[in-house]
Amino acid sequence: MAKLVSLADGVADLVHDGDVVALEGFTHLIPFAAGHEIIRQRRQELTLVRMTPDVVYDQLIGAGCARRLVFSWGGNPGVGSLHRFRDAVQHAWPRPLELEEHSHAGMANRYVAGASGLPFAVLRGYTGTDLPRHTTNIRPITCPFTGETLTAVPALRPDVTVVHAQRADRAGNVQIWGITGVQKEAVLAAHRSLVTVEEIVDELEPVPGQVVLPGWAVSAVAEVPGGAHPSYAQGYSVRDNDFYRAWDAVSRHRDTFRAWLDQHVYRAGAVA
Amino acid sequence: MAKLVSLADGVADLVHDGDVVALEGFTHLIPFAAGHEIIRQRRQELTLVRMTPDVVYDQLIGAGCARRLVFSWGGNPGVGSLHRFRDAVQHAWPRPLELEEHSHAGMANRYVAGASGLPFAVLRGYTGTDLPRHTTNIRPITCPFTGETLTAVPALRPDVTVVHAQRADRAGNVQIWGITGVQKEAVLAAHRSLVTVEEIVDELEPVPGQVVLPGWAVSAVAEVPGGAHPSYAQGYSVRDNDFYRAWDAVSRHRDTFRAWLDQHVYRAGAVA
Amino acid sequence: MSERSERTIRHRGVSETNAMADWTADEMMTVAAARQLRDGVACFVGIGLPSTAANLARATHAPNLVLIYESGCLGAKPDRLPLSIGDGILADTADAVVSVPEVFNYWLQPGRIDVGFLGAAQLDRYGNINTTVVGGDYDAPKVRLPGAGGAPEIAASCGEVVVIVRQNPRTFTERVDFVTSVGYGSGPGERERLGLRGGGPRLVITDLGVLEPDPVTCELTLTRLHPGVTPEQARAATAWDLAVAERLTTGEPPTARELAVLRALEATKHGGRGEPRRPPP
Amino acid sequence: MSERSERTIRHRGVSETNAMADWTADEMMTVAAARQLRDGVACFVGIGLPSTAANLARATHAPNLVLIYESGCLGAKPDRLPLSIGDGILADTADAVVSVPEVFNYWLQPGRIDVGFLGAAQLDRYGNINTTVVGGDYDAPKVRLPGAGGAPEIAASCGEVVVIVRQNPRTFTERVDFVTSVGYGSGPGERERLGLRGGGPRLVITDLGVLEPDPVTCELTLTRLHPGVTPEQARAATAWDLAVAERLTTGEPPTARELAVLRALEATKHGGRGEPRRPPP
Repeated sequence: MAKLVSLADGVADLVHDGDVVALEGFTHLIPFAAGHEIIRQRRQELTLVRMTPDVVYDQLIGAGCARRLVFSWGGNPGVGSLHRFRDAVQHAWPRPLELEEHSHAGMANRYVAGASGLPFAVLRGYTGTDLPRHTTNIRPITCPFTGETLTAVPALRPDVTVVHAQRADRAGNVQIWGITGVQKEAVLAAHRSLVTVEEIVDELEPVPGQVVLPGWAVSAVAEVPGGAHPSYAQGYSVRDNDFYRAWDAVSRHRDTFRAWLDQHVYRAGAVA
Repeated sequence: MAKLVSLADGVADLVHDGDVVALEGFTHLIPFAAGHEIIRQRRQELTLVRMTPDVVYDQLIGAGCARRLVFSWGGNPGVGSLHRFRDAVQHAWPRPLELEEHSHAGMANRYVAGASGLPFAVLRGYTGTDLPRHTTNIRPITCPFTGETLTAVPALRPDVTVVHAQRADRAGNVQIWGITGVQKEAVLAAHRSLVTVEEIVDELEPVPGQVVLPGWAVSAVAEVPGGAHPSYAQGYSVRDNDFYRAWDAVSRHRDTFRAWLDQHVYRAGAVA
Repeated sequence: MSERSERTIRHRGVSETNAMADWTADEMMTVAAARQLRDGVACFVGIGLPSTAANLARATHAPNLVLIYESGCLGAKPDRLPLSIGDGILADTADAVVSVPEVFNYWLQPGRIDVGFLGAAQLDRYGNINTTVVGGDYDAPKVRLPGAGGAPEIAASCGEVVVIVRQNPRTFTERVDFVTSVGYGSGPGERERLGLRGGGPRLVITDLGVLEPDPVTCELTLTRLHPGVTPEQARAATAWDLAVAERLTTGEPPTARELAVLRALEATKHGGRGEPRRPPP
Repeated sequence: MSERSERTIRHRGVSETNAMADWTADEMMTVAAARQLRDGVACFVGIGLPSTAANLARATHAPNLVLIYESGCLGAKPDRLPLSIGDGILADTADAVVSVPEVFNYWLQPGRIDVGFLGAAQLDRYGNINTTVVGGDYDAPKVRLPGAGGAPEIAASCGEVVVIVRQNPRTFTERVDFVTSVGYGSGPGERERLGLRGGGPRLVITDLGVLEPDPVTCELTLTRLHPGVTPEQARAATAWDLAVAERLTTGEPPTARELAVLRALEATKHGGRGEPRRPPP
């Protein structure tokens, strides 16, 4: 059974310096509040894993939590570039950032392999691109029946995965609906998991399109209403597009970013 | 868009002598009516594929439609043996039946590979069992990252997959809920597909736990109320356990089976 | 195999004053299996005796037992015995219903399931199981059985395996005719050599008693008898030279409550024709 | 890249009597792209110009266009422009919402999607695309771009690819600094040698005109100009020696209806703060 915890306790217990950490949520249900708590607890040397390292990872990278990033698309969706990500890659600020870069199909399959207890996944992908030149984690594999060459990628097994969901019950069963992305796979691929939810309820009323993660497959659940802001939680909130647009200016310069971080993360409480 | 057809026309158009045919449905939603129509149209030399060749395949095998069976568990669930299947294997009646035998995990992954456009799937399976001695379709594969040996099975790509579902709309979008088994994978793995449904409706009201197959991924839909009997369609009918029990006696002897076939299939209309 | 025992031998219970102290060997076997399930563990359940035992455990000492059915029902909580692994009651009461590929790939294969319950048509001294063919050879068998189903991977990947099987010399055989599911293979170290990650058979529960693998040799050893059964009966029901533990114990008979709950569950296992079509929910 | 064009050059339309005959180069590009989508096809849509073009097509000549978004929304029918590939309106209106692994594995990879729409930061004469790094080398680039996303496999597996990109010599480059997504590689036969099963780029639609691969050489060739654009402008906006088709045509300007629908769609693309929490449905 998942433990019900506060966000601060959940991060303190489950996210350690040097960990491989995945925060997932595909545009929808991005665990921003948990990201801020990781920054607030000043985690260091993290390997951050995420298909779409958007604003939440721009913040973690700019705050200096990350040593390495494993990803497939790093931008501010619908707005433009991630300036903190760029500054780290182009100028090693606030510290150098190693990159391991994949395609979405590759990352999704790496989580699938992790969730499946397999050491690798097979896909038709990457062929002819320059991506395999820059990592040893993309390799050819031959079909033992047809002789055809396909592509293999190793399983992702994060030390801890953090996701946001709409609801959980008191046994820690987690309910997600709307765009469910790669969250189930990311949680099941990880050694530990923390789920922040809009609310904890007595009974999970079934909802069309739901994914339910049984409580016995989750380490801890924390009630964090609005924990996806400025992303959204279908049925609870809508995306704060103004925030994403404003982030472009906030993040463009190191001093405005640091001022934002100081005011909105370090001095803020557990809830963003 | 899927065509809306009668069951007789759907089978006539989509199921041909010599085809590799998968009828799927895991206890729930077994396409019995379609199976009977295949018998009535006297299809020959079929390779029948199914994880659980239960009563529906006992009928097709006893009727002489099958040359070969690819499967993972052949029994009458909760009752006992399949006598027509046994008679074919043990006494080549009414004709010899070649077997290709797998585990459930292997068969499910073979459909996944087929649905994914991959030539094979990888799993932890079969190791140490005698299953790999009897088919060339179970082979070792080495992880290109860890060197670990796993098991590969080739994709299943049926010529045609037939499933039963609760509802479709007029564009042929198919809605399935309850135990959804391996139906999505079996349909997507196939070159052609026929879906029988309890009813065709104007609008598919969303239902928790639903799987929706878009009409453009399905070849044809036929309205066949009760088309899963004696299996069941959640929300429409319950399993006819008496039928499964009675099948044991009906199928035990060739003459009682033939009498049943004559009365309930050959002389019956399109709807079982 | 029939779900209902065809044995009708009845054992006289320990207490003459208890009106429910009559039980069948199958009831004792089911109760003994149920007792092995600790509360809160996740258990991969096949239909028949395993499902009855698991549901008995959930209705008695293990209310938080997590029942996993290969049809994709995770955490099913049926209030009657399901009639198949795809019974609608399983989907209706499950915490989550997932696809069949998912139940094998995301839930069984990575070792998330603590206990796997298996039956057997043949079993050898190392707990290897045959449910495929008996007699003759594979292509022309004397008896064609249903085959593997989920068993090979349940046997490989669950934390541990509990086998429930009636004991007789045809079933408890020197050598299985076909290895459908691996127990300890040919002995110590074999599971590791094969790369099987689950622990293998921890218990074999029969209508006569309980067998456990010897910690050194992995050979199944009689460690417990059901009340009223003698070691000689167990040895006579075993085709190999059955090892008997030095400290052979006798299990407790079914309690009145266990029997009452078990019989109430069995009474829900009636048949029935399909009801006429109902409107969808 | 910004979703909104930063170009403000306006072309004078063909009809002085039509009050809507003023259009921007981006509007012309979007309309030209929308026109390429035949009704009923399945189209893998990225956010920005591709999404605008696809929704314009669906609102005009192609009501049965099947929009697939990499967030897992199959057959989305938004009545406004989604603001991201994971906009709630996509899930709310989709025929089916599937997981991200499923959209790539079951839908894109087997070749079920007819058309893939891609953008580009750099593009070469064989339609190879860079969206990863520009300048310097990979480890110390001059400009770090977002990277691959879904593009490599969209480019590999869709029946055909349509690229939408503004034309200028920095973008239309002799050699891309990084091959993120393969067009025709180094020329004829390369896709087959690589085992790519989709057809590759069929059209490149720019703010100046349309390029198509030469059927023999695979080299992108200017085949159509938007109204008011000269071949010299297109050649000047291309860093390589741009081939021009013998029969170079001029496209039709946007119709009043196309412009009206496009602008109505664009008007729905407002921002907005997150609304306060609402109760769940």
